[in-house]
Amino acid sequence: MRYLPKSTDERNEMLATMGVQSMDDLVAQLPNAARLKRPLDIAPGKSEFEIVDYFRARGNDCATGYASFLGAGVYNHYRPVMTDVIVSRSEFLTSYTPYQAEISQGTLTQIFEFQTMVCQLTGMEVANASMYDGSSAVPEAAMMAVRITGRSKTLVARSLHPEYREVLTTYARHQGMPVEEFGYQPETGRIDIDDLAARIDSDTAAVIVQSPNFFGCVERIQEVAELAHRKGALLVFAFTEAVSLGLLEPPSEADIVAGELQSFAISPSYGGPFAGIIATKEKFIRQIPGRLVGETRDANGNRAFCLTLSTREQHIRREKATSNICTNQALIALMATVYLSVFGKEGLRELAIQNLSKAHYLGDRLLPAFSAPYFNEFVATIPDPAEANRALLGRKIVGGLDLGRFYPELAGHMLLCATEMSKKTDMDTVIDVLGGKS
Amino acid sequence: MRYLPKSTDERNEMLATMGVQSMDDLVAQLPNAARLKRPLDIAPGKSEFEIVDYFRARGNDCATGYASFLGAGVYNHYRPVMTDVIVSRSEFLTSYTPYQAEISQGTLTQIFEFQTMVCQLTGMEVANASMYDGSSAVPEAAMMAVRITGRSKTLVARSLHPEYREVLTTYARHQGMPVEEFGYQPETGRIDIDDLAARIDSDTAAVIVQSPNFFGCVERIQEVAELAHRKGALLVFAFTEAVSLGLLEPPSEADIVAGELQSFAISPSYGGPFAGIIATKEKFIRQIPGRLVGETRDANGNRAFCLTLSTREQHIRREKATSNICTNQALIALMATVYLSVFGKEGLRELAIQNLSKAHYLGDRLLPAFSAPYFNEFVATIPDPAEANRALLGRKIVGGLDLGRFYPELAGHMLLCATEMSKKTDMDTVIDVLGGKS
Amino acid sequence: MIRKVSPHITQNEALLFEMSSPGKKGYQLPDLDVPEVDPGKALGKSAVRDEIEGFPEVSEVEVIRHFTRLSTWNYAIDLGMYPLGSCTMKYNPRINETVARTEGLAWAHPYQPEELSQGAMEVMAVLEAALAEITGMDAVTLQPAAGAHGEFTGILLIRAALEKTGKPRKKILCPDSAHGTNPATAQMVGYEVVNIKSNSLGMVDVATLAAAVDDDVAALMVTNPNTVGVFEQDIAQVAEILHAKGAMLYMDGANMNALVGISRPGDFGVDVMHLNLHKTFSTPHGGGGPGAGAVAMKKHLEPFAPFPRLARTPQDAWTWNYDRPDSIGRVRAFYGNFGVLVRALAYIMAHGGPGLRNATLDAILNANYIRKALEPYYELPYKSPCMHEVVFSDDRQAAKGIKTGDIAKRLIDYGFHPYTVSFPLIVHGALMIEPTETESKREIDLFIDAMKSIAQEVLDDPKMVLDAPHSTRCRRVDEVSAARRPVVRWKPPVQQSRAAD
Amino acid sequence: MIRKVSPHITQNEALLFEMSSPGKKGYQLPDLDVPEVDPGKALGKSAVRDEIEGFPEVSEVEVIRHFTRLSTWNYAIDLGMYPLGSCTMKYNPRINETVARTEGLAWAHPYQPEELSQGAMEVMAVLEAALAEITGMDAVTLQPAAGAHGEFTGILLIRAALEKTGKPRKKILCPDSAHGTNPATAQMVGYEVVNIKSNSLGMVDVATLAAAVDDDVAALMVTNPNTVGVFEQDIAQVAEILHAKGAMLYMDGANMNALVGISRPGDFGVDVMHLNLHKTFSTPHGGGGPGAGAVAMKKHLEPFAPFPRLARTPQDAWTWNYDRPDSIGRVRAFYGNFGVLVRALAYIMAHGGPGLRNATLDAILNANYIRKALEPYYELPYKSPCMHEVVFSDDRQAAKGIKTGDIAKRLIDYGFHPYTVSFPLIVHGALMIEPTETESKREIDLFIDAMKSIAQEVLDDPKMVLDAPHSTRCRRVDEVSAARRPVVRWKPPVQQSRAAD
Ligand SMILES: Cc1ncc(COP(=O)(O)O)c(C=O)c1O
Ligand SMILES: Cc1ncc(COP(=O)(O)O)c(C=O)c1O
Repeated sequence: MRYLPKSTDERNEMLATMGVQSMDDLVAQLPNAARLKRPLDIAPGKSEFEIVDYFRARGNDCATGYASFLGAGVYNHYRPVMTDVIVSRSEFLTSYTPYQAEISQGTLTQIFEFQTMVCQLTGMEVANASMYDGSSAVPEAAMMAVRITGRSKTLVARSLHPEYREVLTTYARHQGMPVEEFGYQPETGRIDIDDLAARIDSDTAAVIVQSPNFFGCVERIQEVAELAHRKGALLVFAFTEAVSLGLLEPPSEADIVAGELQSFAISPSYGGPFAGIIATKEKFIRQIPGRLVGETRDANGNRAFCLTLSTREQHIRREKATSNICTNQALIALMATVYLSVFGKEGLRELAIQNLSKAHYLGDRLLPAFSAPYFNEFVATIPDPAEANRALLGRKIVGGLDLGRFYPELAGHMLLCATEMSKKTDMDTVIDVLGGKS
Repeated sequence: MRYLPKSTDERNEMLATMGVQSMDDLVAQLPNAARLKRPLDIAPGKSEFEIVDYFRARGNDCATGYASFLGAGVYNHYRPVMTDVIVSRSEFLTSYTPYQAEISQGTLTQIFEFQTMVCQLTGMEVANASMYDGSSAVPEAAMMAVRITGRSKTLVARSLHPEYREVLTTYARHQGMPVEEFGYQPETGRIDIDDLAARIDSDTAAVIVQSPNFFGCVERIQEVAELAHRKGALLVFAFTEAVSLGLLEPPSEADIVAGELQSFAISPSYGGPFAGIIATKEKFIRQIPGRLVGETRDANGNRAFCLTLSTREQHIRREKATSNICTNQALIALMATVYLSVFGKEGLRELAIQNLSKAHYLGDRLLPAFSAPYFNEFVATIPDPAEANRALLGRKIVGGLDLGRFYPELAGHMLLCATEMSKKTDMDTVIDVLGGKS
Repeated sequence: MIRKVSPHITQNEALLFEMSSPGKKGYQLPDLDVPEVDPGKALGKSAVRDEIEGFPEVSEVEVIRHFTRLSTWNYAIDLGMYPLGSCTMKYNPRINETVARTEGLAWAHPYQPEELSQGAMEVMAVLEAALAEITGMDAVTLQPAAGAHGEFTGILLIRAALEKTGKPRKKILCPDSAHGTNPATAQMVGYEVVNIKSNSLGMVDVATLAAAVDDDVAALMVTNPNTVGVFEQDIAQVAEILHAKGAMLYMDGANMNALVGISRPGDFGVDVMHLNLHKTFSTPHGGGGPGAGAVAMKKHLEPFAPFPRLARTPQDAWTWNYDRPDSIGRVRAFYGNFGVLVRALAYIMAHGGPGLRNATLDAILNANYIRKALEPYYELPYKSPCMHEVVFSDDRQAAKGIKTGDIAKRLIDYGFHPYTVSFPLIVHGALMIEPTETESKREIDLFIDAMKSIAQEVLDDPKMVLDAPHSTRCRRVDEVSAARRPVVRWKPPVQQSRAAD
Repeated sequence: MIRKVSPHITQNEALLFEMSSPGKKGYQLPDLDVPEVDPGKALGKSAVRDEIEGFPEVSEVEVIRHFTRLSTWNYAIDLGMYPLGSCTMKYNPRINETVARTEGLAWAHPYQPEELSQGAMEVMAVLEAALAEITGMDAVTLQPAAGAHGEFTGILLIRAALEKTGKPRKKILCPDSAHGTNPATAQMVGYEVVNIKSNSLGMVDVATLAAAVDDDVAALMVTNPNTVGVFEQDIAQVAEILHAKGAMLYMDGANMNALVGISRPGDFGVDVMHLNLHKTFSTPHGGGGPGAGAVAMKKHLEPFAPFPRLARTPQDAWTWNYDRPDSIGRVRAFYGNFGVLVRALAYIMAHGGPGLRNATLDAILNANYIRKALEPYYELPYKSPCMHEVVFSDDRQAAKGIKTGDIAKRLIDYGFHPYTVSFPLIVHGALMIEPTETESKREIDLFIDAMKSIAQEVLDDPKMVLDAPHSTRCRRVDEVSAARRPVVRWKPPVQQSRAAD
């Protein structure tokens, strides 16, 4: 078999050295009851050609050649060729977590750059090396807030991504962390700050707000931060559309930022692998979960990098660790790092403006249901979203998300997203089919 | 612009150091008459996204999703994923010809392996690092023969690839190298040895025979070699289907082997880039054109490799060089090297047997027009090849080559090729459409 | 003698921020085909940020050089043996990368219509079935993102099932040899962790266990083969003891590379387990992920599995079933690390059933061959026969003042990535060596030579070992001061900082 | 001080043949879906070979490690500056590689129907037009496979045109600064080569030329800017002299990177020229190819261009026209190195017209900046202003016994690929430096520092320079003995050889 670098001769030679008769004797130690006495019911090995063919066929069973206006936490952005070039380098692709600093400076240096760029983007002081994704970063941030404040309650905006809220519920359930939702204003689409004010109390550890929120609306973070801080709670700022950070005021008033970087050169890939991040204030660094790379010196006094503060982690702290997270999304974070290097300061802004412009071209013609400013997503009132989407499919377009799926009160509404990849011609088709004014 | 790593500040700083006022002043040295006084009439630079889009569209204007039974010098073989992985390594892709041995041992070692594998496959003693392609390797081999024998004439089989013969004519024209064709037997498809015997004379430097020949027929090389050698001429063995070397007796009796390696993981790519080779006997090594890598030692006495016998080449010999060839097909030869490493001894044979079996499945049902044994191509009698091919196109199949295009005497015949990529179902369609017996 | 590597030059490189200059660009966007919107007008002036201070501005050629140069400072599986115990650093087939980039799969949006997602769903269904067959379990969820995430999911399942009976119980037992994620996970699910001492063979002691299991115990988290590389001989009895008391057996499947095709956890009493697809199933580790932590479970736990679950429609198409009233909920958004799942399935298809078994045998062969060869030189704390990895201790070397961490650093000079250092904790000064099946005899022999040579150096030239590595571009890195005053981001030098104006 | 590189370990590696073992496999084929044919039966026993003796048998993981390890022994553009004069080692954009692999293009068979090849033909047509515009010529053929092949084609065109007038003439003039391919090419087209001495500015001397041009001269082959990096000031007059005598002007376009967007050979009298798409137009050099040597020509030579030529059908589709009675014939099978052409067009599209001009200016800036900085340390044999490259001589260093080749080897220790050594021949001990436009100021400053530092070492520590390189895995390689007894293939060690049985 092509993945096994041994000939029969070599196996026999090795067995002979060991004084073992046969390969089967190697597993003589298995208790009889634990032995599988039949071959696995899995077809014999296939050639590369057949495997490629198989997955091509599966790919063709999916949507290819469609324009898409889905966002809702997963965005269609152009992936510069460079990202796959870099992540395909054997030295990045096939290395382990950089525990051995002397032969891992490549990955370590890159993570240090990643952490720095996340700080620059979010206005935070420290950032970790990545989390599984945005949806699990949010509960980890809440757990952090609970540890920091010594309080237990989390207040979460209903306009946080619905699946993120579900994940938060799962994580919080057995950790003595009650989670309560607060609402949004039906006119603006922004959080209902009065509702929040009414619920926040002296046991509130964290207030979680997403911006742009699930409806695409940009929140007024300063206002929420003031309220939270006045009550001694921490503000957890969440984001799903990282490109917005290129244009929107960074959430410097937040205490913890938890988000998803999928927009940075990470293909939608039916929902993963993506990469989450947590960033925070310097003073909370020892409460941050996941890996951190720090700057140091080598024995010659030269700058070097290494994993640091591992006393927070489960290897050492075991049941007292900040999180159980171990392997997560290094290579995906590398993609994001390459992406950010390619776009850079000006590029990220220009990209964000293109997204803004495309979405507003569409939004101006479909009339958003909410009045708050939006970035590249907005909610449109569409009497029968399912029907409309069927019509769009016929034009080789995947339409928006039927909001009734997650918000019964928003049945008859559709969440639409436009990015730099959205072509005007396709948007015109959408406008046409959805009965917008052109 | 993204390929230019300088900011305006940096340019100005550099100009200042040099005491130059502006970028335009840098070209003050150009005589006025030689100056282009308008912008180039080429559209402004495009983004990566647009460029990818453009070429995708051009690709879609070509045949995609068709099965193909074309061979005729360019073969559809599976390309193992490994080949692109390796040739995409920056260290191979973006290096120059390995003149500086101390920082080019990667390429040099690989070429040494390549040369060795070419020798093993062809039964020759030495091989060069590559030629542009098979079609230009053949005339270079003829030129070698002329230099070695001191004779001038070349006899070439009519069953050599017609475009190779055309290239030979072009190369030979001004070098005092008359080229004469000899025929093939209309029943067997093999060369007409009597015709050859009648033409060969004391001024014949080279006899050029391809096997499997353009009709797919396997030639009897020993017989030709004996005849050529008896007359003091050299036998130049040509091949276009390198996979055949995995199964057929190597042409050890030939004096020079000139061929095309496209079958070894090199995509058809509308005809290039491919990679040619020339291999020969040790005694002719100083007459071989192109680059050669040799084994040597470094200053510490360790094995090392370097370009060698460069006194044959134009850098040093100028108008007395064996050829003017300089840059040629290193990266493509690397692809072939990787391919041969992946398949190895057993794989190449199994691959060849699969090709043989597929072609014979088709051939057995279509009745080859020639009686000689064939490898993966054969000629079928088809009353109206153009019409037949049109019908096949309707079934998403690109049929065979209408031989009338190159051989007026073979109008009403089609050259068909089957490889390991040819699926039985598609072959059954071909049989059906071409009226074969199923 | 060092036979495996030679010193050569590698390029130095600054940080991206340090090579930035205003106006350098690595990107170009297509011209906008719609009117450009003024951000201040659309969003409100105060909502629009200033430029991102210190953010890099570099050209494309600098980007590729930067990351290519950095890459050359890393060790990798594609460069050589990576015998990190517990990590199963095996060859990562490149076909995995190719198929994961198949257009229809890589660009599938999780919310696109199900009728346009059948291919992706089919891949998941086929993988679920294959993993169920390999583990001998009844159902599989592919939602967890890594091993630890799988543990979290698995323990949540146990808790949900127990809660359903009215009593979630209070404690999770972990052998003292367990990986740190096990207790950390138990804690996140609201359980108290009780450590169980391993016996002299490195195994779970049946008597100790029996004594520890009471009505408050929800489960035992066992790794099998355990972290000293030994198959738990009494595993069936262990399961019985737990089941008899209404507790469950969780298996950490990190070491599944020792079992695929020869032994199935489902057949020896395990209720639920996770698999690290980025270990056993060859999806690349990528310098620390992405992984995927499939969880395989017995039928009785299936109702509690994370939603949504794959199901068949009456028209025989795949659909996502969200109607799962007993589900523990979601452990992440969407359906899992799908791209990793594609890679794992490609690996399973390449080996096929018989091939997977052969791979396991070769992995065991390699570990035992190393064990045999190095036993004269390094202390073997547990003499029980080993499976796919072997754990030595630095006892003999420590007597000369050389610790496992020093030997590890010296191994770097010999051209190898070190083994896992100081884990499991039950072995003092552990050297945990897992060669995997994808090492050639040649490579393993070189490894053995290197280890022998270092053992000799410990006697002849201990300073050479203590000061290692000597041949890397970066000498031994000071981890202690890194942690003392953590600097985790670059900042502009003070004299250039705008803040200082 | 060496600031650019640090020593680090790189893996050693045997030859493939040396790691082979019978039965190891790196491949698998799909099961045959037709009956297997017995080769002996189908082909005749004697036509079937025995196994290929000594051919490698290795697994997939060994293949990837083998070539990955080898790769780390190479220098490359993606690692750093590669200032090889005359070679234009510029950044090779990765988008080129992506688009060349576009399915419909990479898998296009040259004999597939024209109606299914329109995309490929369109790409070629667009590229031909762009190159004609860039060179100021009337027509372009894309058939030649590299620069030298383009020269061959160009000189054939000249010969064909002259033959058409009844007299092919006998001689080709080449300046003594010409690249070796020029005279070698002339010889292959049946011309006698006459070398023309350059003047003290490194240029073609108009008087010398005028004296040399007679009725037997077919053409002058000139490189412009020439190989000392200088623009031929009298180029228009040179053309006139030739044309007046019925001879033609061939231009070697290897240095076109100095002219794109600022000067067009068609406008200064060139009749025909080649372009090295693998230099000026960024298609990667690939360790020595593949290249593409497009030939651009004036109208009067177009009838002689290689067949087939692109043409339009009445239905406005592309077609190949083989009906070219005056054509020189084919210089290779099919249509050219199509994959390389795709890459070149991608490059042209990325820069666009204005961008191409800026690239040229940056290339000139870099060369002149280096010239200015190094002039105090190295002898500048020609003082004429330079374009995209600068040529020094080792005169001052040679006085201390250090040759250009030694300085080149020492440069390796400083982390750079050497410049071109000992070319052009008219400069004794030449150092030919071409930075290209894709080097950052930072990288160039490091290069200048290195060159200065070596100049100092020549004075202080000449042995350091003479014995260089010191920091590479392989020390100075003995090229002399390699040529003395050439070993150009591996052979099995005698004791193991079957032949010895
Ligand atoms: C025994 C064991 N359990 C659990 C884990 C955690 O797996 P992951 O890193 O995928 O979260 C690991 C791997 O680090 C391990 O070795
Ligand atoms: C001036 C000059 N002319 C001609 C050539 C030959 O070009 P190629 O190597 O593409 O055949 C070269 C490149 O080596 C060159 O530098």
